[in-house]
Amino acid sequence: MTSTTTRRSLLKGGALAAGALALGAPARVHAQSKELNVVGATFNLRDPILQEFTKRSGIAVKPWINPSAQARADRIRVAPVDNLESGADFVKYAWEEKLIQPIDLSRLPNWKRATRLFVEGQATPQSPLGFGDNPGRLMYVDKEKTKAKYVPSMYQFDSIAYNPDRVPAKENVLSWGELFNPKWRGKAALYGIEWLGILDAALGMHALGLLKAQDLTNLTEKEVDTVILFLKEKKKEGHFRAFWKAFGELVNLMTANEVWIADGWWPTVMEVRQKGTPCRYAEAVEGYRAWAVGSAISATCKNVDGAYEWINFWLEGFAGAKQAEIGYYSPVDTYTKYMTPEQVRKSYGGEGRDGGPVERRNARVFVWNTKPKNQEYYSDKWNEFLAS
Amino acid sequence: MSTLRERSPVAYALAGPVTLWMAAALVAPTLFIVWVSLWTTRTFSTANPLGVVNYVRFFHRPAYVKVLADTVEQALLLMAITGLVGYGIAYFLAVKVERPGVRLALFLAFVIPFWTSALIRTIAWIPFLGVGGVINTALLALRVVDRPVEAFLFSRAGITLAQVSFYTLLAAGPVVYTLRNIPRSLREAAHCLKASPLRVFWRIVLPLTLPGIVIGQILVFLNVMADFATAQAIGGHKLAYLGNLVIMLYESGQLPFASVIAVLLMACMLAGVAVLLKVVDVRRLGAP
Amino acid sequence: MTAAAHDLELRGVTKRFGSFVAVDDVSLVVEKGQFVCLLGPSGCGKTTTLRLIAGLEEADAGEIRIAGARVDDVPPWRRDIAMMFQDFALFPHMTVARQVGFGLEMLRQPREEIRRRVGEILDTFEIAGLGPRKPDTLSGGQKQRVALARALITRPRILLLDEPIGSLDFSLREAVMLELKDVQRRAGISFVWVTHDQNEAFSLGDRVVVMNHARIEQVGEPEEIFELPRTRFVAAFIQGHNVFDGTVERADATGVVVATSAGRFVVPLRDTPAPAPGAAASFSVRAELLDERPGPEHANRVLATCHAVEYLGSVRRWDLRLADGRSVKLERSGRTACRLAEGETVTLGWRIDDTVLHAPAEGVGGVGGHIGAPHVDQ
Amino acid sequence: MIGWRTRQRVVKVALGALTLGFLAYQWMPILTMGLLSFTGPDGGTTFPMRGVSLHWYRELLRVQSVDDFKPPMARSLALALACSLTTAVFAVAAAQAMRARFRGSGAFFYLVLLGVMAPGLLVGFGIALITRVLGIPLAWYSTTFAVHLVWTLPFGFLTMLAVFNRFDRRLEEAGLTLGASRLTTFRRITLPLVLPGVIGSALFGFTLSFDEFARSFFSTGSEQTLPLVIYAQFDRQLQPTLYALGTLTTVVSLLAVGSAIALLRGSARRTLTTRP
Repeated sequence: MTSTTTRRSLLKGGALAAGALALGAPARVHAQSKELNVVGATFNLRDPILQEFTKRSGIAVKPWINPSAQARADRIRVAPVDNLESGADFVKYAWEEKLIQPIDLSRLPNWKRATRLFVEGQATPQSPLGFGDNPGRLMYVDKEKTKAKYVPSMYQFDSIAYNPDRVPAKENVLSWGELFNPKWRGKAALYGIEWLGILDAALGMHALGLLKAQDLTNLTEKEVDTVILFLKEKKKEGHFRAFWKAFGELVNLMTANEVWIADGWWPTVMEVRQKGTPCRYAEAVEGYRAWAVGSAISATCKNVDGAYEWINFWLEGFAGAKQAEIGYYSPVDTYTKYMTPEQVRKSYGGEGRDGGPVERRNARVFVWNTKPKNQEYYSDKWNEFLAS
Repeated sequence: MSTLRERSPVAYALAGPVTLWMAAALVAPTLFIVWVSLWTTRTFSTANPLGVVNYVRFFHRPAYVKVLADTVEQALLLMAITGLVGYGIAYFLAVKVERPGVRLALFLAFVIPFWTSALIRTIAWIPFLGVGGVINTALLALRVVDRPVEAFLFSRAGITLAQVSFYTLLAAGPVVYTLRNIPRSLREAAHCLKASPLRVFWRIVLPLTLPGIVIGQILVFLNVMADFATAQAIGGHKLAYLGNLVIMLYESGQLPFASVIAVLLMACMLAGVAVLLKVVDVRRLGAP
Repeated sequence: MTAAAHDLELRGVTKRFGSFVAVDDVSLVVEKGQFVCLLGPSGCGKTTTLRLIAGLEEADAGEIRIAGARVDDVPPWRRDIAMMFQDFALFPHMTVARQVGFGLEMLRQPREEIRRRVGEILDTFEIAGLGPRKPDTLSGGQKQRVALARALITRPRILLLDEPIGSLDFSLREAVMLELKDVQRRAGISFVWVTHDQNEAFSLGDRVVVMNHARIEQVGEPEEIFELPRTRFVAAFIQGHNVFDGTVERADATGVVVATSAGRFVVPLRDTPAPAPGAAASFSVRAELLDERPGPEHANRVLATCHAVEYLGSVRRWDLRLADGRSVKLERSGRTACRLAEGETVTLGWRIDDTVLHAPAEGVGGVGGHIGAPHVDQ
Repeated sequence: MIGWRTRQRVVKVALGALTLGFLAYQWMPILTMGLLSFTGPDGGTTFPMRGVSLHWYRELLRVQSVDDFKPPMARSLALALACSLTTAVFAVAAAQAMRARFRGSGAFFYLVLLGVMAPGLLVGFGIALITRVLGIPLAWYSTTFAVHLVWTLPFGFLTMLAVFNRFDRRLEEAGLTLGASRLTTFRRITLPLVLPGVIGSALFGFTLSFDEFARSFFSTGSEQTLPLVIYAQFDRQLQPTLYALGTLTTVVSLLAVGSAIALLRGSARRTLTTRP
């Protein structure tokens, strides 16, 4: 399915008036334009990375930054976009909506060095299957894995973040069930996005043996009912101090001692500690909830070569090193070129960093952030929880 | 007869540009929203078959109807609070303050906080209302409470506290204008007709400021119904009003259903304004 | 509270707005059923006095008594008064019937009683048909009657009127004045009427109080004010008086000789004490009492050149210039035979008895007036 | 029974207390923000405060490309001023038209109010799609301005309705009878009298546009307005630079108002003290 056909199908199905867009669509071959429209968030379109890319490629990046993943994907419908930085769940959405085009992996030399987690979907044959929108399995278009919907450039593991002064944890190991321990009533916080909040609850109930589900990331309607019932009871007890939907909100909650335990990831823990409130990142007994953000090429991309150059730049190592500084991992090991051995030990080696080395984490990914198939039912029931 | 003859063509020239601007920048997208709300599939396509399946989904779920009721309830609560507090402030500014310099200074003192970005101010509410926040620290210091009060923040109370601070001015503003249009001789004439200050207020001042009150209430009603930022930031995503539902459903890729919520929200607002206009039809200007 | 007590009494009432003295040590008495007019230029304190009586302003010093009882601490709605405002102050949101009955409603009268008395009073003022109308649909005259009905229905002891017919057109004013005089006599209510128009004051008032710079210049019946202006201000303020300023040469039982820049004149000494020689003095003589062909009885004479002639229908008035350039008015009835042409010089004479000596400026207690009123709320 | 004058004074004191109390309540978050803007380099946007420094003011002024607040602030200010003026002009025009009760003025009233009723996010999305189809590029000074005015105009319009509501038409009639044309009467009599309302509408236009972000979500190009940049900050650290920016905006507003008062000392006093 060549890229032109994708664009034509988008015209037929996607755009409002096919005629107008056809007018707007550029000729197949055009000069290397000196501009690249990239849609992303503040945690990946960071200053040093953009400046380095422009220095090397001579292409000026025109970033469009928005915290809402849906808004980032929909940006392609309303404005010229070349690269879309997105998580696997919203890449799946963008692909179904024909907003992005397949990426020819042969044009990305460094992708060959990707860790097994992103090639097979499992770090090792024995590690858990990693339910949900597993990039390792979801990103490839063809069986031969030569075409991809998106190329992950940074990934992370969510686990239980807690205030060690308030919440004891032997050898920094906690179960997802701890989030619902009545002892932390009024001091717990969950993810505020409905399908991820329900996933957190499912992980907790699974750990507490209250939920038998085949795939925690795609619950059946009955399973969703049991989770929501459980959440409503907890809410009535006043268990949740608040929910959070963004990095800054979670950091504020924990720094201000409003919340002692929440699902969080290493960069938030680093930030809370830096603000002076004790905070640790526990190793989850049942395994981590992982998510990978990468770059997709928009179906209406006007600078395809520039788009590939942008992805190659992210895999080349400089960006990997920069993101490692704030606690994110790179799927390819090219970061070593830009980091001292000591820096590598501190981030990838797990020295002085809760949760151990990256290999151990890769092998303990229990679920991936996932947008469930029966999204409507999730939203209906989550609203029931909010309205209770 | 005023600077504009009744039904004069000039009126159309004056109303023209506004109508065009609204038609282009508002009516078109609103019609788009209504159209999208009738799409029957989740995928974004212009050739979507139309139907009311999404509306059925809304009314089929009692929780959604409860959110609608909560939203209207919150709007009415705010209208009451800001109406009373706003009127008191307006009366003090318009009638009790004699020196115009003081009146101007107070008016500006009220307005200036609004020139700081509302988002930053909303963020600033958390260290203000939070467990370790200013109010709790003060209450603890004064031994009023022994444990910090959690209800201030991430609760309906917290949202109401913040919304009162944001919207009371909307209720007070129009009342100040109508109060200042009441000649002092009216109040004095009533005094000389055996009416005590309280009765003068009930029978003369209040009825004459009714248009100002109604306009203020319309402003507050529309704002609270449309407000999602305050509920989100200070409600801690624990409760939702219609505005939040629109965002929540949009962010989970359900644009058609989000549009249904939007259409119902608009319908509530239209109905609310129509009811308020029954009290005093502020469109008929000059008429008491 | 004896029946003989005055309806209204002011004793030494003073009112200041910041540094400006609006009413300065005013004392006044209004007998039962009397029609008193407060006359004076704008800013003389007459309206402030009215508002003090109504209780809309609080006096800084002095006493106000209604029917013998002190009312300084009694609020307007508990004083036995009613007030008509210059702009009528009709309640825009009430129908005529409703607002005329407003006073009775405030007195908690039974509804039936209110409806009856409203019907009655609307009939007496011939505005029965206006009951359901709103004020902004009424004419000036109708508004005036509604305001009056609204005030009188409460049967107050005293009715205070602040230039009530100022905003009416000229033809309507005469009729309304007569009507009001008639209503006052029939109702037996005492009126206190504020105006700057001397015709209103003289035609309506049983007694006229002339005020200037916050103080009372003179109180008396209209003729007394017109015939014998007590101070220079009153003479200057009332139309038709020629005022002369000079110094006293000598004064004895027969009269006072005053030397002015236009010559020396003799002025009879009435009840005021004889002024010392050399003191400043002023006197006035009415324009229609001057004679261009003076006979033996016209002892006071002066040379004057005719400057201009005005014909005002019932009156013909000449403006003449004396030797020192001072302007003097001569008036005759419209059909007079007297014909003075412009530029013609003639000797004007008048009887000593027609001349009125003014009391010295500071004769009436307290220091002279205040100039440059920054904030006047009249 | 306590004297009626004391009761009047009690009412005045009570209302005064309410007004000043509410004013304090209004300024508390601003003062909290001001306090926290001086927190140390490790400080966050909440208590406890860690150290005292001007670090975040220096951070705010230091030029950074993506997190820099200054260009978006400039854009938002320009947009707010344009909205302020247009709102004032359109509000007066619309209210004046309403006074003539032209056919369809009832519907016109609801049309203007629709601007507040339609939820911002979807209006922005709708506008973005429509301009995409029409090939109009999205930019903060064109599409965003159009959408902002749709949100601010109803507030100005309602303010002007309040001011015109008990407006004394006889004053205008007096002007007309003195030989002034309708336009001069409007300019010399009506406008000065309703000036407080016009200023109110302009203030609404400025404030609401400066804070608007739901509608701007989609209608801006890649150059974003201040609220969008702040909203994006939620995704990374919420730095006290926000509070530094907020405090600076408040201080600048105070200075602007102070100098405006000094300049307009004469006319401002006259406008506000004219008793109708």
